[in-house]
Amino acid sequence: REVEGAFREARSDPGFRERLETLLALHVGRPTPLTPAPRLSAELGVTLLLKREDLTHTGSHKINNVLGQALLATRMGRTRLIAETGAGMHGVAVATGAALLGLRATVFMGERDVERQALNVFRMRMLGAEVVTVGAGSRTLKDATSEAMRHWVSATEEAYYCVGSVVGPTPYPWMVREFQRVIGDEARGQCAGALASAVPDYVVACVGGGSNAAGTFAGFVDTAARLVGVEAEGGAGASRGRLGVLHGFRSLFLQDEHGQITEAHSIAAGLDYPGVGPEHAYLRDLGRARYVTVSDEEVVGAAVRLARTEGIVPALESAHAIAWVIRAAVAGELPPGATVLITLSGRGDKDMSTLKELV
Amino acid sequence: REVEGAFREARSDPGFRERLETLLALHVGRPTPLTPAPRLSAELGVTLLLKREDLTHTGSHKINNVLGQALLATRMGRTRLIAETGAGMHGVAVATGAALLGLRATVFMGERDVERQALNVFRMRMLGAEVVTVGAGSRTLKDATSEAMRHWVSATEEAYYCVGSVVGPTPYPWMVREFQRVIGDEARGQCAGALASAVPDYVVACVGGGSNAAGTFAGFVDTAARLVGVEAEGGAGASRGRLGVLHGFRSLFLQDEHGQITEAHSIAAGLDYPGVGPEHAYLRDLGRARYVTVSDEEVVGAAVRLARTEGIVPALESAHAIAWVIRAAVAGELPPGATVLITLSGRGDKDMSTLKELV
Amino acid sequence: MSLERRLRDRGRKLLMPYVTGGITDDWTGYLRSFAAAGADAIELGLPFSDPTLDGATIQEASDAALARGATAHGILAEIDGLGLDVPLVASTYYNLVLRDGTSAFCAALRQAGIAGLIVPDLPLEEAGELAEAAAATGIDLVLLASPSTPSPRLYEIARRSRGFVYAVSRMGTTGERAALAESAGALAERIKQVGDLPVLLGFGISTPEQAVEAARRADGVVVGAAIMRRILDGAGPDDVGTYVTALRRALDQESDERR
Amino acid sequence: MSLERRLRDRGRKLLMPYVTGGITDDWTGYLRSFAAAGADAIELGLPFSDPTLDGATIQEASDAALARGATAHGILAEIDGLGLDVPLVASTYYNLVLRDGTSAFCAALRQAGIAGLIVPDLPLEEAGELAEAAAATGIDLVLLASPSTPSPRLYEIARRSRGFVYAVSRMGTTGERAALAESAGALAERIKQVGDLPVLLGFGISTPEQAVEAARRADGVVVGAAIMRRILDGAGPDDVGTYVTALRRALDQESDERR
Repeated sequence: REVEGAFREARSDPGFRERLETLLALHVGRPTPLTPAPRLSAELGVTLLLKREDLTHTGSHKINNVLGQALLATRMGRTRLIAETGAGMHGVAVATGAALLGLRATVFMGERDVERQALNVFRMRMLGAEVVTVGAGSRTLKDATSEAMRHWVSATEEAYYCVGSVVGPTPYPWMVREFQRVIGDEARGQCAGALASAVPDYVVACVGGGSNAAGTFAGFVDTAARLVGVEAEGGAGASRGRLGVLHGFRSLFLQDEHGQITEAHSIAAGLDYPGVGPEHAYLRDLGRARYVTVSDEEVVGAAVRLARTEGIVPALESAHAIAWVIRAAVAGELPPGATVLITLSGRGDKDMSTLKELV
Repeated sequence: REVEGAFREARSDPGFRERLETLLALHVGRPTPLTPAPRLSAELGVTLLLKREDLTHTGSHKINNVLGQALLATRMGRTRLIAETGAGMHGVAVATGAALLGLRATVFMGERDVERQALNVFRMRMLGAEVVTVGAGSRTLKDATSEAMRHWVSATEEAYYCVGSVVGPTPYPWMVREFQRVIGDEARGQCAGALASAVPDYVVACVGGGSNAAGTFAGFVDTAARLVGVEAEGGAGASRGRLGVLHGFRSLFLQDEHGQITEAHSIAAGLDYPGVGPEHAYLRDLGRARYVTVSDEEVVGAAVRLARTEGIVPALESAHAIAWVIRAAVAGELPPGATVLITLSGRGDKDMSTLKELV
Repeated sequence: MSLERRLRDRGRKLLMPYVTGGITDDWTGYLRSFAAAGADAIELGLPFSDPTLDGATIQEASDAALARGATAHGILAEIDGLGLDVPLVASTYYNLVLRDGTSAFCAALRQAGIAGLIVPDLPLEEAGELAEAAAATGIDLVLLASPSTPSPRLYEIARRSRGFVYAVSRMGTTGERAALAESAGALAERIKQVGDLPVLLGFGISTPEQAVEAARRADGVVVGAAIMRRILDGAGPDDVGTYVTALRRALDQESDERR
Repeated sequence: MSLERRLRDRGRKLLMPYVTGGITDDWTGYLRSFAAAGADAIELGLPFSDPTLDGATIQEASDAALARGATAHGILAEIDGLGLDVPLVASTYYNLVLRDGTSAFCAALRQAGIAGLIVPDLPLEEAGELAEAAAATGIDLVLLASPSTPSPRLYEIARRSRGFVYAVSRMGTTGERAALAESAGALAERIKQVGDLPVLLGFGISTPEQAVEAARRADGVVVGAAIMRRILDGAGPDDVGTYVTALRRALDQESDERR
């Protein structure tokens, strides 16, 4: 509640917005380019444009949101950030934002993710953050989130809980989307320059909790572009979830017949979350966005293909979006010559050891 | 020789320059920001500005030069790039440039570096490049260079040798500097906006072969800024080398009393080269630039300090520049309030496993 | 008779032990031993996969019960007709309530003879629907308060809670116990100032001394994790009964001394 | 008598075996066995840490010699007064020449009785200073050509080389030997068209048949890596002498047959 008031105030304070914009320009490297993908486009018979969040400082779109919330925390007089992380990208972003603004940071991470993403764990520690390993449950993002919430409840006065996606209680889903809409807003302007049609036919982004998709879609929701969110087969909250409540918000969650939340499984640690942000549930119900799934195999193939044709190794999360576009183009679902904007939410460096075992 | 002619021609062809500029803007993410470092500046009592080559696609300045040469290779009708790499950043850049332009790539890398930088090796392979492990000699950059040259001699018609630093025979040192001067030119313009004095008092960059330093210095050589190249204690070609000839160029090299080239040792694989580009030898002789060394210990300390104060984990190569500035500021060698431009040549992700053992 | 009435009628410091339903094959034995040991009410956890607002021990117990195949309806079926004379208060997470729908869920509780319901992850703002369904079914919906709850909200909680107010504090990291007891005591007093329901305090109480201390400024205590730790470590109904008896005695003794 | 003269006077296909100086304690034994086996000249490698333009075997041999403590001056001292009647041609990299200075280096070679000098990493454009110093000291500076050398440059090389022209080709990857022999042969003919120095061909020749084939269109062959491989594997002067003798016989036989 306190966060909501503070965010409303900050949003209408030009000083706050200016400070955030300066941080995004000078520290994060915004605007990120909109990169054409001529070789893959030619192979698929469509025109692909890639929004390059992988080029941001720390290597994923997570930093956009984190700097916004970290500035807000400072404004609220908090001295510490608490966060959960899955793939570790949000955690690295939090550690980075904390270092930059002189705050302390405590990041909770499931034991399995700590193993899978050992380098990100070390990056966080290099940046001065405390990383807490969570051994409970499935030892992934879901459990890290539970543990982080438990911890935060005991330290609400000094600490600010920095949610990494468009999930959690009000105002987080809304606030995180607002901090991420810079992706969609920039892309909208860049598409206007790059495409004769000004707006692409398709706007595609991967969906775990769904923050890069929410930020991207925000820029195009008022256009004719078809919005497509691509989920992991084993973590398809929007595609296969049922209405439920977890971690303080009501949305679509993977659950069994008894209402127990089931574990998500994806090759991409950042998509290992059984739910999806409430806005995606809403966009799905409205029919404004469509949610589809791709398999781990398609994802690895897509990552390799983008690397070999365009010299870009995407994060496995982002490769989900590529994988669906490849499948849809090959299946003729995308009309020849269709223009497609894909958000590359992050870079693949963190996934090298996973890929090494598979390729 | 053929390369020299082709480069002269390309340089004066507006079409070539435009294609390169477009690649740098849309694929690499140029211009890179000039980031203030307020917390570290306050601690040191000077004003630091960081030129963020770590934010480029592939994570280091190497890509600036590679795209230039790869375009040149295409122009010359070559279908393949051959290169040597030390830390693997040049190799990754070559693999990336090759994928982007549809060329094949063969990258030679010393066996020790292949072990130290296993993830970069896999990145190159993901991008479709062939990586050849060199087991001869000290099994580092020097030997990879020798082996790459041997290989290239046997394939001169189809292959273009893509040198990664301001070294090698004419026209490479000059050409690579010209492709890297985008760093210095951008920084010059950005400093003019960021500093009351328009030009910083000091311009500092790390030096292995010396390409990021050459590119940075190129933007400031005609100003009053003091130019400082920072070398590894164990790889101090410019500071401790003697005139010699290796790999087709005459410059300063570490060598023993008999004229045998000695091995360079540095915690940063990219500085593990016993020589330095001829331009640095020249700038040193002129007294226009100064070359200093820092120890591996200072470098690790500097990397951690920048991470904790500014949220940026620099490549160990780049941390050499930070380390010298810290030492000079603490020792009072930099006057209080001095303005210092530091080029961050790359990001530290590749060094995490090295740092993990040390921090 | 309402839950509030039944608690008030005890005329002593209240003791509400907790057990995770379905934790062992003979888990209902724990209910019996609690009753025999002098429990004034029993909190019955219907296990949920993600008990975010509980600690690691309850998480472990929930995981273990679910792994055994426990379900909310199975647990309710097992207590149906158990004939305990101590009121049972179910506690679970909102997702399980939603699964059935609020009315159906409350009806199932009622059918099994449950008196009250605790849903820690249900925010006050969204409690309306469930509160109505509970009231309509005759289930007392118990609301929770914590030391960080601001006063206007505390007033609202005290006003809308039924049966009792559950005062929780999970700042339960080692070494801070004294400060905790203080803030929990202060919380109990704040709640009592704004309403007149009994206030039960739960903040990781594990020894009789802690129970006594907590009960000084509240109407009673909840003991959960300490019991589940024992059960997870293999303690049967008798062993746990002995432990609850010790808590009971300490609370009663303290009351006698004060008189 | 000039190196060119001495080679021409042999009146047969020329054979120049190579050895890395200082490769073993008794390495000068290899020089003697080469002479006894009918070498027309001997290429003596002064080991350099980074023999960029040689293959992996020569790199290995150079590393081994340096690890034993070999130095250019030590090697020259060992051959001084050895009294071989076969001309010695030193080969090394430019950094070692620079170390002493061109004049001092050439003088040291001369002092040790060396007839010629090969510096593979010295580009034609920068050969002037060394060529002058060599000429002044009486050392023949042998220049190199390769299949990719363009014709105008080949002319320049043929004109400025002394003693002979060293035609090299290192496109020596397995399976391409036939194409290699062809391009090397064509190179030898191109050189002979633009000048009249003897042309020796070196491109990874290891069997007598290859030597014969190479010598068909050139004046002779250099055998380096094949010899050093044997030495690195433990072959002594006698073993290597037997091998060189076999090469010699094959070359002579071929000449006889052609007559």
